[in-house]
Amino acid sequence: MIDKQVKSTAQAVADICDGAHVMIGGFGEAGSPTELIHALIDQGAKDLTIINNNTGNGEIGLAALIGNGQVKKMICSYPRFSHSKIFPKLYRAGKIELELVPQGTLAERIRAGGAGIPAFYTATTVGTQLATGKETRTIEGRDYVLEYGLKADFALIKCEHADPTGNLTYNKTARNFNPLMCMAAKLTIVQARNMVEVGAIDPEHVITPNIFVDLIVEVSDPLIEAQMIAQNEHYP
Amino acid sequence: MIDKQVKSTAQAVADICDGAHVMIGGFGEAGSPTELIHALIDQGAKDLTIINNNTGNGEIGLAALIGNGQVKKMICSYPRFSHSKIFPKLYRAGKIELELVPQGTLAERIRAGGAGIPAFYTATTVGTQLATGKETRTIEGRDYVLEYGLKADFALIKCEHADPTGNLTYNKTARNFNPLMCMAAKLTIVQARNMVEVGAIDPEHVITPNIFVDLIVEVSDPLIEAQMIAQNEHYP
Amino acid sequence: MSNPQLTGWSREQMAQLAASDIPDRSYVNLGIGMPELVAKYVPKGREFIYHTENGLLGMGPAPELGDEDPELINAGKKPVTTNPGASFFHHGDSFAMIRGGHIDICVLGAMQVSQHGDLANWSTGAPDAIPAVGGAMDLIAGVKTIFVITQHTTKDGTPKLVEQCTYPLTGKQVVTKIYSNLAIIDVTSKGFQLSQLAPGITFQQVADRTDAPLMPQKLEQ
Amino acid sequence: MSNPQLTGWSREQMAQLAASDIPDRSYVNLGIGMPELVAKYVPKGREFIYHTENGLLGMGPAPELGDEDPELINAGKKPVTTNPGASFFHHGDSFAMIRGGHIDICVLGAMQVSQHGDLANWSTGAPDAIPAVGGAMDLIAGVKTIFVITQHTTKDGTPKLVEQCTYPLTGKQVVTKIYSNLAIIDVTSKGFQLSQLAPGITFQQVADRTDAPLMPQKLEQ
Repeated sequence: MIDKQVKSTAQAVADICDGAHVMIGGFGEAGSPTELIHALIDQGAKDLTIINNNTGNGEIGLAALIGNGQVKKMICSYPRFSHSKIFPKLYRAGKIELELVPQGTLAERIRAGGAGIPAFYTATTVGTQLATGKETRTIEGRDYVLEYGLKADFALIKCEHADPTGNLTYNKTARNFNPLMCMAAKLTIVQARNMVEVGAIDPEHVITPNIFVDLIVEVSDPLIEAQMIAQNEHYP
Repeated sequence: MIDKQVKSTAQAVADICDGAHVMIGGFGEAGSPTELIHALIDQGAKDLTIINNNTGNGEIGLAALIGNGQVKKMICSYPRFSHSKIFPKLYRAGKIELELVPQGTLAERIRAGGAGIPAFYTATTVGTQLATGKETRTIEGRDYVLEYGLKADFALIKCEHADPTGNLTYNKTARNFNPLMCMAAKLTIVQARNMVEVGAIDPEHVITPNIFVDLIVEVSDPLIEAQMIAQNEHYP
Repeated sequence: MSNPQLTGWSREQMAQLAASDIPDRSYVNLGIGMPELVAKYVPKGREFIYHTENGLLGMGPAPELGDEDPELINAGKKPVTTNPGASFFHHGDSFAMIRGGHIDICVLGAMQVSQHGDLANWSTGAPDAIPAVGGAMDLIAGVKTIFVITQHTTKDGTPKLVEQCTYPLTGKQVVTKIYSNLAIIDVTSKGFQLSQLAPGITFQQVADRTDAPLMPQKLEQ
Repeated sequence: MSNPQLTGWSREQMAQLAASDIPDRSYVNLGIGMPELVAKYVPKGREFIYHTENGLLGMGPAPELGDEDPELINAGKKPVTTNPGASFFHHGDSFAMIRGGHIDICVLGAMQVSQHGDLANWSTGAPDAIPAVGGAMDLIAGVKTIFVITQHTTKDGTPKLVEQCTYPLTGKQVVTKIYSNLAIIDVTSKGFQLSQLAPGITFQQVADRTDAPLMPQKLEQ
């Protein structure tokens, strides 16, 4: 039976190279693969372009990755948040690039990237600053902008259940961008709260089919970011 | 609690009007809402444009709807099949129009219609007869054709479990086009094999969220097309 | 200040008024902040189903203290619960609901609303601001009916209802109706039209605090 | 007939040869007809996961007689089973797998293959034919590696490997390798190149039945 498990988060992220485009699942801390991000900090790859809805909180997870100087550019929808301090500082200092994409367009661009759709039209941003420089087109009397599919070299994903072949389920609103990013990356790396046997996930209930998953590492008791932030913890 | 159930298939299809665009779920007989189609035959709406992967088999279901002269145009990917006799006869006689769409493009056009994407690019059909007259565009060195989202006035859907609010699950490969069509129609009409209580479907396992469903009728012991065709049955 | 602050309706009353204009069985998305209060005032005999764009339909109220689940949150990243009949889905499907026109009503806050219904609620355009848009532009572009709940003016008395937005737009010609502390105002093809005054507030007081022409109530109302 | 039919490999042998060229852990889509036989010949020590475009990954063999489920079928609308680790999904997700380049190998039948790798397998172009394409063009456009299994000629001896397809194309420059009853042939940037001859078959016999230049095997083979 196909087994995509690796033994450690370090092994899971070993191949991420300087300059890579990395999608990171999660919406805020829900669904954030914090242990994989910390392994990437230990690993040290630089000049990364990170695709995530946000820019991390406190001094852990994605915020710590940015704070460690490993990120050249963020593609995200909402880089501001009450506990988000590291990104604003670097952004104002001109030390990190930002491509701001509306949340729904970000999701659809990632889906398109994974589904072999190189470009699509959407009404989102029409008539706004964020449409500046974008090609527009009128279809049946309404204006739309052209948006391009988004792919990545790697995706870091957090899931609830995984079988060794890579079938995944998620927990509640921790699903968010994770299933889309699994589809859009060349190498999809997953941290799973629970490894289960092949066949334990009903074929009707699989959210991410195993074709979209490459490496899995079990992280059975993941960090809870909110608690760490409340305690002013930082990584490393 | 919101209850979208109606008492009969006749009541469910009562509003389908002459000239309507109707999506019908199913791939062959798997997932075909045969009882709703038969109710539409009884109801008699004419000049319909039907969107389905196929054109029906034998003299029941979609084939019977076509045979009854109610269909002006078919939008489908595969109108030929071993037991498909009615459509070929009418098509050769020039009595029914055909828009032939590759299966994946058909699925994606329906998803786009439901997801507010008016048009998208795909490599499918590039360099073939089916790209004739289609706008093309080169993106990062590869050629693509422009395809438009597809919407409908009504969708006829078969599901496995439904709760009264309209959350749905499907059975195995009977899922096929059904969840996409639920999204793309102004009025989505569902026949459910099993009605269950609100909350009986785990929120993690809902395949079609109730926002995409308008009317539900329970059909607990649906017809099995293959058996009917083997017995040369016809409708009405 | 030429236009001293008036009280009019409370935040709770504004939310209740907006809720009373939402039809039964609507699928509703509530913006972060004051719009969230709408959920407390579902009129008797009606049922709304709440969508939160991070992937939940059938969102319920905030959990009891201690029952929070960091993986069950709303678009504002606050803990929520699920109502019976809820469903989870990924961001692609969630924004398909929005962009595809499946959400009936969205209630949002505003920095400015123009007489044409243009909305500005995502950026002050200040040069040192960190731009952040989230799902605002998707909601604006995709949802059929957009209600705005807002104080009629800023704290320093500057009108938020204007001829032309000076802040960067979230979307053009999108707002249907405005619930302010002073009045309910329809956005019509001819501009702002008063629909209802808060108790003790006069037409002139509202007009003075509105930086665009304000039409009086229709006679039949 | 100037070119009498030769036997060469059986259908089962052709399927087995194609299977032996599929790497371990591949995600594979098998076309209807002869390609389906490939599933019977998974080489020892390898595992393939089969995709069927109507919405199943982890497709298993046909069920026992009497165990058929009309709602568990393959793209050819024949009853199938599921293997452990299977998953169901809708057509949108299924063709995302195909179009997005996630399927490693597709094995298809052919009416014609050109020396440039163009494939014709969906229509004779006859004026009274009912056009029907199904998922053929999606597979051709989206799958990384396309194997073709086919008799080397039609029943009346007409070559199926040609300079230019005369039938309507399914896709251009897509076929990687051809498994015929007479030979295994690579489609290279320079045209058809022999990879392996069936037992008792000569290069000249294959070349005579191929309507395009055929390059001999590379020396190092």
